[in-house]
Amino acid sequence: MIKVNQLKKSFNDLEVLKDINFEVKRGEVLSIIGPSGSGKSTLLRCLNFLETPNAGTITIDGLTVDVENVKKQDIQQLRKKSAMVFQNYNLFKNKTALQNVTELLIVTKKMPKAEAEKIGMEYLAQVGLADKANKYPVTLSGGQQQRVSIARALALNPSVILFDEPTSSLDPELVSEVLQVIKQISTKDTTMIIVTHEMDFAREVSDNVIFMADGYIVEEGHPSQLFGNPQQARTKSFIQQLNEKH
Amino acid sequence: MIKVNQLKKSFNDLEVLKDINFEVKRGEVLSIIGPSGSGKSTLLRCLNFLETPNAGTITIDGLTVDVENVKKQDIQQLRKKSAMVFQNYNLFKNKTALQNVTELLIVTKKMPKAEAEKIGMEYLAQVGLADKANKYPVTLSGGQQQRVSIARALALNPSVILFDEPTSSLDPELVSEVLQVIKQISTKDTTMIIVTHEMDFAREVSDNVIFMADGYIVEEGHPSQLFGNPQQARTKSFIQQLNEKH
Amino acid sequence: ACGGNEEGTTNEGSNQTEEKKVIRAGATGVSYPNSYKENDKLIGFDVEVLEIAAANLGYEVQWVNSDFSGLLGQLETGKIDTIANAVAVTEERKGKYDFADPYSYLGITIVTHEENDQINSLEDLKGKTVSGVLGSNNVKNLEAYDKNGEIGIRTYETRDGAMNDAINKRVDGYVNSKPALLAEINKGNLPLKFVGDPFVYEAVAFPFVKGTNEELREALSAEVQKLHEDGTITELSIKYFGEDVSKKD
Amino acid sequence: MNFDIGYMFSLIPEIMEYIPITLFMAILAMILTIIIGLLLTFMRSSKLKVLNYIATVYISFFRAIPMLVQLFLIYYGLPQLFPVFTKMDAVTAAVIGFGFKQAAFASEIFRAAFLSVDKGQMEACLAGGMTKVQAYQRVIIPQAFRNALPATGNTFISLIKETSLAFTLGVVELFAEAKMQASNTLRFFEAYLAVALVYWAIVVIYSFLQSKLERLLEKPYRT
Amino acid sequence: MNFDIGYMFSLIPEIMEYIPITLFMAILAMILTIIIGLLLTFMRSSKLKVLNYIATVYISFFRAIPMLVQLFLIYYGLPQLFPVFTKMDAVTAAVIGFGFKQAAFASEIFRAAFLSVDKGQMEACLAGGMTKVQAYQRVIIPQAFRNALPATGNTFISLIKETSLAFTLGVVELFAEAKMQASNTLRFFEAYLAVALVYWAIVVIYSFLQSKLERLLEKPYRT
Ligand SMILES: Nc1ncnc2c1ncn2[C@@H]1O[C@H](COP(=O)(O)OP(=O)(O)OP(=O)(O)O)[C@@H](O)[C@H]1O
Ligand SMILES: Nc1ncnc2c1ncn2[C@@H]1O[C@H](COP(=O)(O)OP(=O)(O)OP(=O)(O)O)[C@@H](O)[C@H]1O
Ligand SMILES: [Mg+2]
Ligand SMILES: [Mg+2]
Repeated sequence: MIKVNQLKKSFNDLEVLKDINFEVKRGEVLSIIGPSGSGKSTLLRCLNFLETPNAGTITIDGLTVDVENVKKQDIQQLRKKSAMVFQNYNLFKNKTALQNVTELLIVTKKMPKAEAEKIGMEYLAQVGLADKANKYPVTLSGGQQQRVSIARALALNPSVILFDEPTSSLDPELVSEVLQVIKQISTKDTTMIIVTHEMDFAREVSDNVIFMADGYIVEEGHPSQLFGNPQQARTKSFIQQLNEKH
Repeated sequence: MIKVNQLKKSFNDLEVLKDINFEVKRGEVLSIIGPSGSGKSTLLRCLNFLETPNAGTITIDGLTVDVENVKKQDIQQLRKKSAMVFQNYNLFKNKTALQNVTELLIVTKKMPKAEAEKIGMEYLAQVGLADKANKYPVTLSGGQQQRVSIARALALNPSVILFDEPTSSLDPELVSEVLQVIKQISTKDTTMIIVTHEMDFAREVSDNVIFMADGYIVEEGHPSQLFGNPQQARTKSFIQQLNEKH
Repeated sequence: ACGGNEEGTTNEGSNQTEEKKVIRAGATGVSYPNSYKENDKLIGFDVEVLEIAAANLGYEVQWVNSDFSGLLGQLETGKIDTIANAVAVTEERKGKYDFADPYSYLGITIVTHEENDQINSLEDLKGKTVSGVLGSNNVKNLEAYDKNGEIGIRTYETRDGAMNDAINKRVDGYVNSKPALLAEINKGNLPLKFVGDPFVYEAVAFPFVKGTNEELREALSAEVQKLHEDGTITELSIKYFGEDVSKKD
Repeated sequence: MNFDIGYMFSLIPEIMEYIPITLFMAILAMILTIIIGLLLTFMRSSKLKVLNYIATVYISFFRAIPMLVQLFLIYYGLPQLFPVFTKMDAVTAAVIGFGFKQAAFASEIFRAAFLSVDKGQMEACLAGGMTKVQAYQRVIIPQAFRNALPATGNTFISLIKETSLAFTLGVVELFAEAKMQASNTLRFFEAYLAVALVYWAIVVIYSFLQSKLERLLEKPYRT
Repeated sequence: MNFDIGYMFSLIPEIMEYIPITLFMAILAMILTIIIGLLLTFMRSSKLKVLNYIATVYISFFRAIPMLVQLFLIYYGLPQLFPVFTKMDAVTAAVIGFGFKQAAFASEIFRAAFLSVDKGQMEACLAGGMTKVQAYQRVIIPQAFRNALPATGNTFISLIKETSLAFTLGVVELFAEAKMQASNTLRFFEAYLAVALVYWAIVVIYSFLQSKLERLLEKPYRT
């Protein structure tokens, strides 16, 4: 479903991704963990070409692109296959919560407005925000904005969803709600990649976990394996910190 | 140290804070938990008049203001007694990480530039960002920005620090580092109010926890008490969700 | 009270020898051949008439260049004493200004493109369009002449616009004073020809704000008469226009 | 000074008859300004070096050349090079001249306005599968518009007054009419004040409409 | 058309002698514009209704009145009402006139620029104990400046050319000089093109400096 091969990305002198390789099967959930600044967001952003990688190949849902020879249409295709939940939400500032959800449906899926609004309201309800449908982003709390951005991505019903810390400003009640929603979706064949700092969350939803550090994938495995019995020293110390916290 | 009495705040028709009363002693740490949209951020923002409350009195470090008859100088005084870490960081976009930390020292504390930079570098090092001192916010990852904003607040060394979800985009390694920093500070007599969704974090640092919902403080108590044996039904269900998650 | 005496403020309280009286006068500097610049010097017919007259009366002329409305503003606020720029004497203007005696007469006439063989007399202009310049008073005269309003008139901000549209055949005629037209055609080798004789003549004189500079105005009137008589103005006229415009024909 | 206030007021109705031609030219020129201005803005941010270069030269040229000179060259100069332009009437020439020039200024305004839109907005559009064109249409331009409106309003108001330069081409609009009236009577103070009052009325009405529009655009940002 | 290119070039040095007076007026007026423009912007966002109202009227008035009329009234009208103004020389009057007018336009530009700065920036300043004035000085104005620069550059370039209106007060600057030279030869095309070239050179140099400054201001936003 998703295959990333020898992906590299630098910002000027700073090599953020040095050689990234991994694979996700259809319907699987991959979690990415790692220290702040290790390039997790950058990796997600490379997958839909919000950052242009320097080298490597990316395959999503049958479409393989060599990042050094990529055509505009390929990028467009890749993007249509995925949806993204941003670390800082990036809600459309001039649109209400509902319009934020319907906008992409109307524009990229050519859905009639009425239908889009029906779907939009469903997803807003799912994230507990039916009553804020007509509010603009500035008047929403942090958690509310994040939920709208999750609803926006879910409503697109894409083959892959990329989540960048989707639960970071959600309270525990909501985390479990959103988790329900994500689980429910993952039973359809939506594939998901989730960058997260919440180990419990990662443990619960993922089929696979990747630990990133210093531009490489240090370790990869089933959550029970990676959290329970990490192999690499770097992973061990990270997981240890995590367990100490509890 | 901090005393809040009958505080009320509405946005147009929406009554967000209906009647808030609480007290924090010098050097204590208060955590505020509660569902998304319950008014936690609004409460913090009322304490330094980023939002003007509709009624009530606020006392910080000996200075009591009646919010309905507040003078400009009083607001200025209140603000000088506190520092704030914002939910969305609010770093000064046109300044480097280091300048973000030194700016307030130079302007509001009239500190010589060299001294401010020395202190700034210390705090940046403390949050693990000494090597990013000369980078601008746009080139920092989410967690890096959050750490700069924490360093900015800590460097001011105020009598009260208001944290709005300070650890939400920090990975566990950093959470424990920041926790160290916060603990270290709390041994001086800095008082802290922390809005957080991370129960473990709250449990570890706080002397007291407030659970907010629907505009009221539903329950207040020592963390072991509030998390272990909540009294109110609303609190119980919130804590239960939290425990289920684990 | 012309500005002349102000010069005296710089003296050292001694005497009034060599004190030059001054006339402050305005000209647009863009009205060939009445006032224009050659190299760095302001020259032109009206300019020279005033300078000679002033010199004979013991005055020195201080020039101010501005557009026509600016000159009137300066005149009205006493920043200049008079204007030497083909200011025509009309009844309306006499209500506001006192004029010295006329130093020239402008025959107002019309030119058309030299390839135009349909317009040979003023009669042929009926139903056609004629261009003219704002503030020149020529347009006003043409309107007065064309009592039944049979000629279309287009007014332009500046002379270059009115002239160029005649050259580009966007209009059928261009109205201006004959001397100015003559000078323009000769200088620019323009493809324009005269349509008949001038239909009206206008006197040109130096205007003064009512009730000020009475002495100077009278002295200038007398001096202009003298210059008419001794042929100086005729000479200047031929130099600048190629014909004598110093008297009504 | 003998200021004839009665004369001033008597001029106002005469001047007002020329409001339509003034607005006609200003509005057409404004439309041209916005179209070409946007085009230039996109050209300047284009990856194609040629487009970028053309836009840069266009902008520097049309910002530099005085309007009067430009009108003169278009209306009197062009026909001498290409006789077909003799057919162009003065109003057309003026509208084209105003539009071409103000577009250069507008493109600078638009550039700043686009920069003021948070980068994350474009990213959210692209990641959601929109093309760049769709993103501009649906999200970026509406947000940039709020930033561009005050300076664009400046441009429109300047245009309204700038139309008076069309007098160089023989087009009489309200300022020219006032000057013509004044040159008969030499009462420039009265005529100029009358003109100023008429412009003021137009600007007050326009500003009122703009502030309504601004309130609408501000809605999503009001807390 | 017989275009005399030699004559055109021969005019350029004569015109260039007037660059200092042109720039002198434009720069002084620009300084005035920025000072008054900022003042107006703050007045408009002030809570004091009176200040707000004064600023609104000022802006609508000075945006409406044609520059020519304004210069005329300042230089010729004011002394008649208040004789003390007789002492004011033409260049002073022109600079004041240009500055007062452009300030009204600039305040609109500044208003949009301030709006473009994220609200969180002001909040971070205030929460950190800065006064509003400090916040503006240290954080808000520097960020708004980036947004205001392109449109402010427009204003400056307009000013450079607008100084030619000072001719109505008897100040001869480069455009007036060119017109006077041309009236001698009736070679308006040549003179106008010569003027355009001189302006172009000035604008190109200015634009170069502005783009340097922009690059500097962009630095924090470049990824
Ligand atoms: N400026 C505003 N205008 C109108 N409503 C607002 C505004 N700011 C906040 N609100 C509303 O007030 C309520 C409380 O918001 P607040 O930001 O205090 O919540 P919170 O408890 O911090 O939530 P979260 O955990 O999601 O950050 C929310 O319903 C929000 O939509
Ligand atoms: N546009 C950019 N220009 C330069 N450097 C950048 C840019 N974006 C990110 N970086 C740097 O690249 C590194 C990786 O950033 P990234 O945002 O991918 O980290 P992350 O793993 O998502 O961290 P976090 O958990 O804090 O969000 C960081 O050191 C960051 O400073
Ligand atoms: Mg990240
Ligand atoms: Mg909040």
